[in-house]
Amino acid sequence: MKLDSMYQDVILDHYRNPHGKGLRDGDAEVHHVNPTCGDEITLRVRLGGADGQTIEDVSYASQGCSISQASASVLNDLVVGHTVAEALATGDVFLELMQSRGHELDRSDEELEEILDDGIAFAGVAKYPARVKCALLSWMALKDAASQAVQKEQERKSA
Amino acid sequence: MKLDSMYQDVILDHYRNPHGKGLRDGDAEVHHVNPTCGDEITLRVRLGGADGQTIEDVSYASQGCSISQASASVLNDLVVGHTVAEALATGDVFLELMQSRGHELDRSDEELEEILDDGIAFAGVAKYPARVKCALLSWMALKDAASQAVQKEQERKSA
Amino acid sequence: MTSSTGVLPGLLDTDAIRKDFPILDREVNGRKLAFLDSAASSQRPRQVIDAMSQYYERHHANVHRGVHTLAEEATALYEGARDKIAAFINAPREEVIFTKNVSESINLVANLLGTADEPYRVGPDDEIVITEMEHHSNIVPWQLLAQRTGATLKWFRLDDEGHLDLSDIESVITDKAKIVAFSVASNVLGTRPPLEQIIRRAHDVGALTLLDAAQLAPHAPLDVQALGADFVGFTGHKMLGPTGIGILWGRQELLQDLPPFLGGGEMIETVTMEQSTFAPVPYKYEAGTPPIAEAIGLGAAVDYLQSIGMERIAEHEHALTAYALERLKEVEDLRLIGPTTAEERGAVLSFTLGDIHPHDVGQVLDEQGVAVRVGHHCARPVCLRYGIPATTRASFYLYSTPAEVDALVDGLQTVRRFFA
Amino acid sequence: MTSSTGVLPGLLDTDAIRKDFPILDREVNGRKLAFLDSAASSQRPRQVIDAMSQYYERHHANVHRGVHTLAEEATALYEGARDKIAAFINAPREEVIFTKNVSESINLVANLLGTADEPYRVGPDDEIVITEMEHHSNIVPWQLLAQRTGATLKWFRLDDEGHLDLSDIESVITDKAKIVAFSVASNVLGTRPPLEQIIRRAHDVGALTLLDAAQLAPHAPLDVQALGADFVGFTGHKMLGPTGIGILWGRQELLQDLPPFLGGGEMIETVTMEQSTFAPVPYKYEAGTPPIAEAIGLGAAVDYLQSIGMERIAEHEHALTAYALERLKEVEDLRLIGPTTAEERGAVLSFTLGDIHPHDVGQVLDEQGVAVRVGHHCARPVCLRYGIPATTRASFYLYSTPAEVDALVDGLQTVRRFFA
Ligand SMILES: Cc1ncc(COP(=O)(O)O)c(C=O)c1O
Ligand SMILES: Cc1ncc(COP(=O)(O)O)c(C=O)c1O
Repeated sequence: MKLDSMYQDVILDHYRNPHGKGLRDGDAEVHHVNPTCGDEITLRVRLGGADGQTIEDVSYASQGCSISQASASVLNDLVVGHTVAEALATGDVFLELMQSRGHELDRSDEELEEILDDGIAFAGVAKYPARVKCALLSWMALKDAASQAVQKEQERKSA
Repeated sequence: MKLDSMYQDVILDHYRNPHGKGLRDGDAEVHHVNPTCGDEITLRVRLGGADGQTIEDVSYASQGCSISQASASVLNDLVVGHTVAEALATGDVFLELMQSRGHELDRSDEELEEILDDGIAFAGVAKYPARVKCALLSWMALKDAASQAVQKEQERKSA
Repeated sequence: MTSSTGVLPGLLDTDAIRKDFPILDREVNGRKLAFLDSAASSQRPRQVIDAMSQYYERHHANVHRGVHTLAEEATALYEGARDKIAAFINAPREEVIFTKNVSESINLVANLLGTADEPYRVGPDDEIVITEMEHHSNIVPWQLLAQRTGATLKWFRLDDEGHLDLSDIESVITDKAKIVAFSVASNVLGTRPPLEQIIRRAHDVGALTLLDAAQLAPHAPLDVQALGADFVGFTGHKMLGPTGIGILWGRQELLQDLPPFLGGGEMIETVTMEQSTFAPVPYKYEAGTPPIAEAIGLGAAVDYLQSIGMERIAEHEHALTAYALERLKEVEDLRLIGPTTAEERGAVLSFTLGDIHPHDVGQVLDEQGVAVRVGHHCARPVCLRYGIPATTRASFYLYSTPAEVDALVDGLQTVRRFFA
Repeated sequence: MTSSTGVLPGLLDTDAIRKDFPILDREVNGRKLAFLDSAASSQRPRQVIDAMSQYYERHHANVHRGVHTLAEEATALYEGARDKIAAFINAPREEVIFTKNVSESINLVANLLGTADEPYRVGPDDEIVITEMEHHSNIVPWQLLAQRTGATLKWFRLDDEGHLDLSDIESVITDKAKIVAFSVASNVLGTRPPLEQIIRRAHDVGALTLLDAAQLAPHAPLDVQALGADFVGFTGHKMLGPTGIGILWGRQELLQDLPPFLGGGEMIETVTMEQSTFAPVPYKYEAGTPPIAEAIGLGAAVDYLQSIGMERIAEHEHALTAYALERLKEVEDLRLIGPTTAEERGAVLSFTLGDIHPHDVGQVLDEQGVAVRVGHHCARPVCLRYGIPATTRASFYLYSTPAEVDALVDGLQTVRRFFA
């Protein structure tokens, strides 16, 4: 069944057992909505580390389909413990994958797997334009929250 | 040529030598416009007679095509010297003719000719919907002006 | 009962009807298409598609201002379409205004009330009344009007069964109300509220009424004179017509009194640089080149609907809805949102399926050729009211069949297995 | 010179092109149709008609909110059309808004400026600048805005040759001006005003600019980025596309800052009964079900135009205009209104013929199969300016031929004889 390419077991697993779900303390909080379907996410980022540039936690409360839930869970796996710059770079690669519409990318599969880990399971979703937004919702929220958190950090420093 | 049914000699004659054209004194004046083509007419009605119900003069200044000019001229012939009620009745018959779209009317040709005189030359115009409005412009103006004049007359009486 | 082998009473001859709809022959994902999304937009019969193609191939020119043959033909076809639609809703032709969709029809009225003179003008002390059941297109225009004028927006609430709660009608519609706008058939719940009661109360307090008939006009007879409202709007693409066209019906005296909305060609009487005067209705509200081919297409759609008969269409959908309500009971964890009997609702069935998100339900159904809509259906307050993020919605029309209901039920069972 | 036996340089292969336009084969009153009324509305090639029919026969569903296959196909086609139109005018896709016609595009902007916040809001001390050459659709919306806000409407005048008189540009566009709106090609005179000079002055005083490109987009390359205006509007039915669709292009930052216009489905981000937030542009300005088939048709029209090439189309029309200007000189008592050389004008020729009223001219031409427009062409101030009640207008497009110009000239001679 063609569907299996979208609903890979990895995705269904993350959907059933989402990693890092729930709202915990954070340095910035954003609320994003997918107006097309009403999916929503509230997402918080907590920074730390020596230079205050490491993502120590991403916590979230969300409502949405399996794809958007699983994507938030994978995001949590991929970015916690990494610097903001690394996380955003990972997000860019994920965006590339999602916009590929199932076509070949410039990167090799190995490279993709190296960067996106479980995230490569979303390759099948890229063939369904209406679902791409579901997969990207948490990543858009992360980008927004991270940049707010970084800005606050800078303000704190320069204050 | 099919055109000859619209541009009958009678119509072209009235167009070239319009009867009663020019503005003279009147009891009421109206200005009507055909928004479709910009044809315009300023028309005045003067009432008189024993009961003040006879149309003594219809004078007008107008700008428009041969059909609207000829129609105003024929109108002048048909209504001056008649009572307002008679004039409006004639107008109704003319309207019937113009809305016939070239189909048979209930009235016989003789009856029509009796009532409309030169006006029956407009039968051919009825086949051209865009031109019907041209033919009716002066008649609409007459209806409006006559009712205003009658109203003034009544006000004058009851004052 | 597990399938529709027996014929249901009241059904139309869908075998014949479906031959007119080329798209219904399609396969999707290798399966026969079961199109259960007509409430979002219906399909078009060949007669409508052909009417528009023929217009473009033989008769097109801009309307009204021409004396040449094509211009006269185009004008006659366009105005002939207005006559057809006027007859369809039992209105004089002057009261039928062509818009681009019902959303524009509603916005048009909301805008007029913001710029009108007394007694129509909506001001800071006035109230605007809608309901919790409305489509966004009958909410947002009134929110914008309230914001711009300082008026207060009020609404009827929904009860747990999906009916409007009218118990407090006298405090919701007070003599401060200037306009009461509501849907005569909900696109999510299928609910058909008691029109007369609401219209009577509105008129008692001197408020105008606008009916959103987007979900009624395609499915049942609509007689605007009998309804007694002031404005009624509906939309072409939901009733076998093309996209790009909607209707606003309004009482002529009212439309004549109200100010213009969009300005431009077609809607004027005479223009100077200093000022303009406006054409009589309906033209006063039709600025610019109108949707000519679309009006002609909608005229053909109305011909088609009338050749079947609106009463017969309503019966057909009623039978299908009753059948579907029965069959959906077989699906475990399915929760229907809105009234539970076919008598109380239109042919629109919204539901949730356990905690499987509607997006996922819709995706797996699509894989089986079953097309349903998922989401909040542009009526998010309804979802908020029932504490659900979204629903799956199946909707029927004159071409829908019991076999398609069966395909839906089978599909839902597959969904449950898939996400078990 | 009395006929077009020699081929003019710059002409397109109209034999090939005309095969694509079914309507051009028509007879009218027993004569071959010479359709010289494209400025009012163009005809459509089979490619455009077919794109719409195929859409309805194979792919239709409502756009954006569906996960089912038809909804995805419809959305891809609709958004694909936006991409095509964006490329056609060299704009990012987010800046291309679908409206119902250019009249709506202009009204949309006029309405926004009435409800916007500073610095865009038009108030009682502000000025709105247009020209005497405008189509009613670029006059009336500004008159209405002026009335509603108390702002002052000003305009550039026409000189005797049909050019805008810009000698007093500094007193017409002062720093009170909030918006300067004008046509880049007149639909009566054919005049193409010096855009850069006007736009530069407007921007110097901080005013926004709106260009009415209804008569340019169909006929010549249009690069909105190069023009440097803030808004540009045009209309589908004049450029081989369907009725029921227009375009508003606007700078993204600007559109993001400005308030919404029509409210409803599609244009929202999230809705509660109390308040709503709005979708990003272009969706913020597309309330309700959009003109889906119409956008797809316009996309196909743009494909067609580009397959010929806008430069080549401009050349073709230029050659025809030059030829027609020469040939019309043969007609006694013919008075051309507007610029006298092909260099200074588009392919639109307005004229009077002695004191024969244009209605009569048009009627007698129609009898010979020649379709021209007569009247004030929705630009009555131009007629007032030149002291004429109306004009006869012949206009050309990519399918027009020298033989049709000849038919016009012959027809005009017949008109003169008829009313002699
Ligand atoms: C210069 C100009 N502006 C505006 C319009 C109005 O176009 P539409 O009627 O499609 O809105 C026209 C066409 O009639 C035009 O020629
Ligand atoms: C009840 C109701 N009102 C309004 C609308 C809006 O219709 P349109 O998008 O054609 O303006 C719809 C359809 O989506 C509807 O179902």
